[in-house]
Amino acid sequence: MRTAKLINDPADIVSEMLEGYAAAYPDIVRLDDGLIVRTEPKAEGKVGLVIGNGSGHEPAMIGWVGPGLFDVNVPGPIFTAPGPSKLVKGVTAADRGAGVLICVSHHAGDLLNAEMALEEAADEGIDNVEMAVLWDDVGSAPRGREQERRGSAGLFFVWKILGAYAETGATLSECKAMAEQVRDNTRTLSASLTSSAHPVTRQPIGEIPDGEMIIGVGVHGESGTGTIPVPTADETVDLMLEHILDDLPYESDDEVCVLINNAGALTVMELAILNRRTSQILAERDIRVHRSWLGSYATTQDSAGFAISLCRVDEETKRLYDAPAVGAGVQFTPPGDSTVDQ
Amino acid sequence: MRTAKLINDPADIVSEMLEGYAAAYPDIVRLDDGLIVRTEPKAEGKVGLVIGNGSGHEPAMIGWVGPGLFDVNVPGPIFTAPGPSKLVKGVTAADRGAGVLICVSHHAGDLLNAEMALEEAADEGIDNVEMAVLWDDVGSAPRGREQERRGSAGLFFVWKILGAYAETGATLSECKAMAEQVRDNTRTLSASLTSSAHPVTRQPIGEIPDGEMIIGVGVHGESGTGTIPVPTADETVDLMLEHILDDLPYESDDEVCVLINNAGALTVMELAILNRRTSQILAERDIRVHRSWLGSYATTQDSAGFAISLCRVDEETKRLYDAPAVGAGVQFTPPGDSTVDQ
Amino acid sequence: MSARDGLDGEDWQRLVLATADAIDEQAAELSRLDAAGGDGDHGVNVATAMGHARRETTDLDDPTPAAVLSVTARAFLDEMGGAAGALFGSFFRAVGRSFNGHTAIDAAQLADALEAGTETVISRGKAEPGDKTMVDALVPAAAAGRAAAEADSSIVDALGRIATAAREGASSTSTMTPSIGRARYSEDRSLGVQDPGATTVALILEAWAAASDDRSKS
Amino acid sequence: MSARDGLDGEDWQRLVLATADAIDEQAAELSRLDAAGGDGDHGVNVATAMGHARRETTDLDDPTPAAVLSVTARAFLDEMGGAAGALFGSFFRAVGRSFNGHTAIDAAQLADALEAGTETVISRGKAEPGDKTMVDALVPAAAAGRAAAEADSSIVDALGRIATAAREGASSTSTMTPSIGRARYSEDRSLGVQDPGATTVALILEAWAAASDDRSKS
Ligand SMILES: Nc1ncnc2c1ncn2[C@@H]1O[C@H](COP(=O)(O)OP(=O)(O)O)[C@@H](O)[C@H]1O
Ligand SMILES: Nc1ncnc2c1ncn2[C@@H]1O[C@H](COP(=O)(O)OP(=O)(O)O)[C@@H](O)[C@H]1O
Ligand SMILES: [Mg+2]
Ligand SMILES: [Mg+2]
Ligand SMILES: [Mg+2]
Ligand SMILES: [Mg+2]
Repeated sequence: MRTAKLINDPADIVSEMLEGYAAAYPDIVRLDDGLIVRTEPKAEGKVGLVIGNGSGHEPAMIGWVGPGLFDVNVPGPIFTAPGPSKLVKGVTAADRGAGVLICVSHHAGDLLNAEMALEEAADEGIDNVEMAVLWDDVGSAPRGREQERRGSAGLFFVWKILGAYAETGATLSECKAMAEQVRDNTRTLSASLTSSAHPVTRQPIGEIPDGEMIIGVGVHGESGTGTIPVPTADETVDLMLEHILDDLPYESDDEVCVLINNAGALTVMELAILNRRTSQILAERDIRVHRSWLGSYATTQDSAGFAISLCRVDEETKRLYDAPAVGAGVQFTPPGDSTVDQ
Repeated sequence: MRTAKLINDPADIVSEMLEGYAAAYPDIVRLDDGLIVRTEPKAEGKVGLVIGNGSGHEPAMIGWVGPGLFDVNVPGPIFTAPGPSKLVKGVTAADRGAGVLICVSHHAGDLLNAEMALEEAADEGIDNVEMAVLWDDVGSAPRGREQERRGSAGLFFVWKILGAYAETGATLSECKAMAEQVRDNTRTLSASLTSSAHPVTRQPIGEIPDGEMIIGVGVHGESGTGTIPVPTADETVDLMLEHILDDLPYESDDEVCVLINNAGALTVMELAILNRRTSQILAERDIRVHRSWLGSYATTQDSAGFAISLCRVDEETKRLYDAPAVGAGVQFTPPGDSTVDQ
Repeated sequence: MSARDGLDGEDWQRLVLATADAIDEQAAELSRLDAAGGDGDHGVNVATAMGHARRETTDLDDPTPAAVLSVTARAFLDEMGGAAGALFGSFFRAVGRSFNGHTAIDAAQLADALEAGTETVISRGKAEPGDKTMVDALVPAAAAGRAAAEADSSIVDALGRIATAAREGASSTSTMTPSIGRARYSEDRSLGVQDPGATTVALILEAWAAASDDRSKS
Repeated sequence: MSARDGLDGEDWQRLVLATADAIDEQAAELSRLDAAGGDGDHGVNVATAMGHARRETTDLDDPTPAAVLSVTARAFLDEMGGAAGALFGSFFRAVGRSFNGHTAIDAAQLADALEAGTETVISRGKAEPGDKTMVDALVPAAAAGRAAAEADSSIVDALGRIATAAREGASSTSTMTPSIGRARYSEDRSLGVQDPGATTVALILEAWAAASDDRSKS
């Protein structure tokens, strides 16, 4: 595991990252007093979308700000949710006169700070702010206790569909309901072959020896379970997907979107081999795949891990999922809309 | 360094990867007898673009096939260029009646096999095939010996601009000239903090201890120079960019596109911090940045390394660079074309 | 005014500065404790917050006890972040609010404040004693504060007893297994190791006790 | 026909199968040699190619010497790939083309073929003797083949002398430093280690010699 990082003063790690990221994508985002905001603001009269999160998961969520996605990302310190005032600042920046939804990936710090932000906003007379608490990680709590689950890579689907939905002019309560609906159709399970070092302290978070793997890790490297010798890719998918499929459950004739998310240092080669087995199993079970994505969307620094996420979709969510969206870290181009003639 | 990989039989690593990748992006690519080809073929009468390359650099080049990019990718074994017959098969698949350009990232194996493919194509009566030999890595040969340099991450710019150019209906010789023109305006230098293991043999390729870095590595981990203790991000960029800028040289009032390419396991956080300094230095030198990209486009498995690439652009190449393009591994959305209203 | 009568705004400034120094000194140790069961950043996190508190407190135009604590709270809420930042921030904010309107804080007022702070932490964070969190240091500290107030102790004596109770509470966490908050990184490894948040509580209250004591001697 | 008269198509099939077995046995060692100066995959690469050659050769309907070598060439070109695959493939293709029209190969024909193969490798790959490549085994092997032909040796004797020369050539690479082909991964580490490609040449020619000799005894 690499502990040396290409940074300057560890104390400046987040601010310098934000500066460098915004400098790369000026047509998509700008850095405004510690917030990542859309360069072209959303039209007036549409619900603003805000998400706060600990840094260290890039491109999440700095890369998810843009047309069809979030209006504002409020980045906290590494793996640490931002405080309430910064969230309130984000709410103000995202407000286009139709209210603001704060999306909370369910972790203790994110939830606590969002709750406090709502109180603070109320104190400041800002109403029309709601929060949607979102989870998807079947590795973090058993069936029946879904609301104890953590947020992880599968929130990808919520971000995308919600982002498109807000652009349609849906109301604040409709947006919140849509976020929760997508959440309730989403399941994720993660595994990792290595831990990563905290970029500030350079200390390893957890410990996974080469040749071992943990199933059920969290997006900060959290894990309660022990390691197993690295199975084959097919065995790994078989194990994980059974758990995911049985949880919702996903059944024959369901239609799903698939995400194989790279936690950081897995190779695309491995993601593709994992997707091969995933698509085989889904086909065997007569579960149709609407679209699949392989890539690094929410990372745990440079952990060599991945998550399999499924989201059950219907006609409305499919249409929203396929809508164009342009973040610095994720682009959606609608199928068929790819002509390049000049 | 991780040697355990999430794969099945190492002998099937490339074929299973291709299968799993094509299964994820059926609207963009399909797998045809070992080739990755566009699902929607390019219009008749336009020049076909083919690239062969060793696998293991994903998303390069399987992710660079699609509208506005390559027509066919011919993947070889891990880090090993494909043989001549497979290249000829790729040429046939890419042919839309206006000739085919084989792009060769300059490495001994790629060049040799492309030369043999041209001979083989001629033997089979296929004419109107040309090759463009492309290089950019200033770490591989000194100034004045450019044609000895290796191809590396900066070919990103050639692929993108050439891809858009071929869509305009440019002729084969125009396409070849454009590829060489972009090449001659492109410079790259790479560095790495870790080596990676060969995914088939699981043996480390080279050796870089934690806390050390090599400047000048190649896309397979090649390196002639020794390690230095990891400098700060700013020091690293200062060192590398000076070398790059002086080489072309890039001068004040030049306009450039920037790529900070992740060799695999660097974090986006680090890429952004590296880009921060890069954009500062370019601003200091009055070199304008047209667009920047941070991300994993051409990897060396899971090496924690990166490349800085610059490409000097003019009005024509800027317009081509900004044209829309849709690969599974890279999407270009033209600035301003990001409305999501439904 | 002597320490018997209570700690005024300037005293609290001094207490906060002393705390910042104590945290700086122990930051590495706090991170080490956090590495066992958490992500190993607790010392950095608290040092960042206290660094801000140090600057903001010094800059205060009108350093009432409430203002000093409020500024400290903001440093934790805004600069530390996370669950721990929210909880430490809420603690200091409740303490500050409880100080509101008082120019100097005596043992009874301190007891009220510690109780208010502890209650906020528990109601927000949902941890109970025994869950291996900062609550395990706060609860005995608040109880000691109340006992000292009832025994009519001076603020200096009260702080001494509070600090001792917090330290004992923090020590007691080493035999506990965590069961709250962010799912732990490796449960087993934290057995035998003190909870970092509880240890920070003890460090803070010890710094307060020592600094208030210094003042009575000076 | 005896070995004096030359090796026919079935003989060459047997030589190729023997080569495949020899490579399988030595694949790990070849990769180990490659790990010193290269990327450590040479054994896997050659074994993959020879595995295909084994199958394709066995499947041949009309196994002339030229056909067997041509199929072997295709296995290297198509299944091995890279510079080494192109060069080994070109070598076998040139040898096969040189065998064209002959039902059995004698020492003189083999000498012609080895020279043609070696020339192709040099003209394509641009390596010269001393550059630490397969050329350092091929050049002495081809020279030994020519000498044997001029001395009117049997094909079995010729192959014996060719194999010995190739082995000596391969051994000589261990004191060389690489200066051609894909930039090396770590130049220093390959000093004292034989070039893997040259070693493969030696293994192939030794396998041919041994298998042809078996036949003459049977
Ligand atoms: N729900 C909670 N209630 C009380 N204290 C908590 C709670 N969650 C976390 N803590 C405290 O926070 C400390 C960890 O702080 P820190 O390491 O700075 O944050 P993080 O866990 O986000 O890295 C724990 O040792 C514990 O004392
Ligand atoms: N230009 C060249 N001329 C002659 N032989 C070469 C040349 N380039 C490579 N080789 C041979 O190829 C061998 C390496 O083969 P292999 O490891 O299979 O390929 P790669 O280097 O692509 O991993 C070297 O040991 C050398 O003998
Ligand atoms: Mg933390
Ligand atoms: Mg190789
Ligand atoms: Mg921590
Ligand atoms: Mg090799």
